[in-house]
Amino acid sequence: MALTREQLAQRVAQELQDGYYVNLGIGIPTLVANYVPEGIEVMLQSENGLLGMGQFPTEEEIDADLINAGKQTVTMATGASIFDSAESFAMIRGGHVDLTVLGAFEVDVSGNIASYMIPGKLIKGMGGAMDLVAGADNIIVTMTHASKHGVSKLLPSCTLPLTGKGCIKKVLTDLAFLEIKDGAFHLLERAPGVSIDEIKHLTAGKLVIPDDVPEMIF
Amino acid sequence: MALTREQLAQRVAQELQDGYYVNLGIGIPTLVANYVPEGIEVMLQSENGLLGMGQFPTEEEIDADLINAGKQTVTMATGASIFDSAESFAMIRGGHVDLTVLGAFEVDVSGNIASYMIPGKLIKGMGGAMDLVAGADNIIVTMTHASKHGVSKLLPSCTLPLTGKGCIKKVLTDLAFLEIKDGAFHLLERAPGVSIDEIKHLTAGKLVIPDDVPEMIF
Amino acid sequence: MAGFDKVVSSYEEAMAGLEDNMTIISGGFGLCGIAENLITEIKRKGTKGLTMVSNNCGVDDFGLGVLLPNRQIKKIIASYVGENAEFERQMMSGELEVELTPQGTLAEKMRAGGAGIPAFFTATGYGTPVAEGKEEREFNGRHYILEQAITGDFAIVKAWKADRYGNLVFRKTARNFNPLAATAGKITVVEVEEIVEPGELDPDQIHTPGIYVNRVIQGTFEKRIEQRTIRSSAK
Amino acid sequence: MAGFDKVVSSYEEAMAGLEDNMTIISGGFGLCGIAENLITEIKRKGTKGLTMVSNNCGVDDFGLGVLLPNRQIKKIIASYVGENAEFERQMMSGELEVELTPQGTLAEKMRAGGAGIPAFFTATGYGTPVAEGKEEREFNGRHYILEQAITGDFAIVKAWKADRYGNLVFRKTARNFNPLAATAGKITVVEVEEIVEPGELDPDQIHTPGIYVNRVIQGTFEKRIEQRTIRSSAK
Repeated sequence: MALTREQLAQRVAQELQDGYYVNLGIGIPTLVANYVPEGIEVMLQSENGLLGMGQFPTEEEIDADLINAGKQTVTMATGASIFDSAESFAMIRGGHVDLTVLGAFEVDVSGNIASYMIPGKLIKGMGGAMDLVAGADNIIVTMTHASKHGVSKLLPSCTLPLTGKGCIKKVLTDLAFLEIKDGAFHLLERAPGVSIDEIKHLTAGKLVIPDDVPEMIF
Repeated sequence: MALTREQLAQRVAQELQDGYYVNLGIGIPTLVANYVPEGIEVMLQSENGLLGMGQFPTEEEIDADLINAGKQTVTMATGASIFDSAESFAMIRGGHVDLTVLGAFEVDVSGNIASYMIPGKLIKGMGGAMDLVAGADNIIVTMTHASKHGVSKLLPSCTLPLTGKGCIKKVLTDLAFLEIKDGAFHLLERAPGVSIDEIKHLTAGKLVIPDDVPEMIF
Repeated sequence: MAGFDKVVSSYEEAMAGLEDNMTIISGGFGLCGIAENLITEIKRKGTKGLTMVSNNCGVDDFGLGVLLPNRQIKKIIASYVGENAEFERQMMSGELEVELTPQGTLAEKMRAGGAGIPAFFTATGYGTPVAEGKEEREFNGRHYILEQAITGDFAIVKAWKADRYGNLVFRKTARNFNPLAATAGKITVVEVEEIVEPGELDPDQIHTPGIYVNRVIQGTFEKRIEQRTIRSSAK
Repeated sequence: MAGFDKVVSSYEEAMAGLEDNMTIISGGFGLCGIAENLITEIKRKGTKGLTMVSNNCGVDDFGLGVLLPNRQIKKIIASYVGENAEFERQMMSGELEVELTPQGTLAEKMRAGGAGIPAFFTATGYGTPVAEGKEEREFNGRHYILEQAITGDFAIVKAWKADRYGNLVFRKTARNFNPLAATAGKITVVEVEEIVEPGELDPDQIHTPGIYVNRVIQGTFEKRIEQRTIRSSAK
């Protein structure tokens, strides 16, 4: 069975380590915050200028001056700090964030990522995504493995304008967890109940399948 | 008579305008703060990270954490602000300081300035001087016109390593106030009682002398 | 006004000197920390042909979006332009020129503009459409592109408090691009919630020193919220 | 120590991992805002061949100057190196390599190092010995040179207060290079006058966010004054 949005977030959360500073992109990545494992502390960076993002506010706590990068009202966690946008991206570009999680339209075997634009259809802009993928060493891309019509999003070469070149090493889809290296997707884990054949069928880029591909554990 | 240090400071102070942000270098420039004309407010920038430098502290006010760029203990004026060194030089390099006053060993007809190093003799470093001369549009160099031995410091071309190239337009010496333009020193004013011949004699670089060269008024 | 007193009393005075075809740098992220009333004044003035430098362009009826119906904006340099139907229409029809710029690069371009840094290298955008026409160079085996600074004829900034000398303090994430915009305007105009006397702000806690600020005006703000997300009180 | 608690209890622990021939970025301006006890620990350890990046090199018996007698410093990158006889002797004799760097360029190099900007253009130093071997380029008719970022294996920083998460607040002009140094060290060690619990510092007033800080230690400080200038009480 393909992973749900919640399961994607849960699986990403397993990659968190104690003391990690983490930037979570809009959408599925945001849900990761709900699944931080017991005994582990992480601090969330929001690129509009907040380190130590807390949960959503109560009705009484709402403050128009306190939002996250998705423009949602939020709160601050204990030990939070506020800074301007240049400082925020100094952190990101300078490699100080330990883990970045973001979505994508396409990734390819060279570690390229396309996530911000579909020519002629969608031009909302890259926001902070180009800075995030260029600045981080440790990135997990979360996405669906293929379109609703069964068209693979894990490609030999991205077809859409790139957000970043050669910067993605790990991809978590609704079907599998994969590593990108040496010009191929290496299958690390598969979603519970998903067959290797199914993954193979929906992966357009070169896929390396080791002898043992464990199922994800939740 | 050649100007005293105090008179040099006084003459520079006449160039101050209300609302000016001013950076005063170590030595004679520092004295300018004592002669701010009545009815004019200026704010002093100290490049170690203080805008709104006040007078020296009393014995009771002394604070090791509050010094100026000359490493002297100071106080803060009303409305002062503190910032880090990158911000301080952002101000300077970005041209936000209205007037910079600093000393020099030599200046020349091309607006070059040498002030930080005498090879084989003195290597203390440029501190913030290179940033100050590169960042400011409005600079007054204060210096003695010639050495004790009568060797001119206003040259056709600087002989010492440069602090800045083509950046000086105004020079106040103990003998004269001069403008540098079109490859020459243009005599604007002379010190009270100093003859044009004396200035001519002690200026090695090309000197342009207008018909009327008023004496400075104090 | 004598000395360092930068307080002005009308929005007309605040935006005096703004002319057609000028460049304006604007603070704000989404609708958070935007100079609401300065934008309204630009709309009232009807200034045209503007180049706006701003992370976003507001929504249809709020923020910089209000300058779209009368086509006051010729070009916008921004990182994210969603949430705005009229914007999308003008962009698609070619009436509005859009220069998409990565958010961190945009922030750094403003800072560089204010700091006298004409250009800097960044890895952001390497190998993407953003790199087109820009110099590429390797440092220590990584690829970078050269990005140039941005300055504006005006900067419009929203702060929380200012003293009369223009020293500014921002509040929470309404800070965002505002301190950077403040450094990059030839004329920097700041709209605040409260004006205090010089000396009332702690010098150690001033976010933007007054040297960057030309005019200060006190306003009242709607502070519209774009995404009202809440949890129930009983957590 | 779990999570984000960065407090260490000994100077040995604070400087653990420092090895010969490493690069250390140091905060401080003159003797103001220097990590006095971290410097003492480096002296005690006897680490050699160090490259120090610091605006100044202390005086003969205080600040970084204490590392000179045992020749622990191989090279220093600084803007101003006066006030130090042993320093001058080692420099003149060629025992100590000195790379004079303009103060603003030095600050910006540290910031760039921390911010992932490998190089930037500046007008500072154009046409001077500082420009030797560096690329020159014109932007809008002005001349600039290309300067590269600096990073260090360690950064030693002095702050006023820290919380356990490493969020820092500086005091008056003891701030100077410290926030920049803090961003540019692979391991950033901060010595403070007071450690407080997370949540005690106002998030809007933190000068250096904890993400840049690896270790925090509480110290006691001499805070020597270089130029004791006073006016009489009755002004």
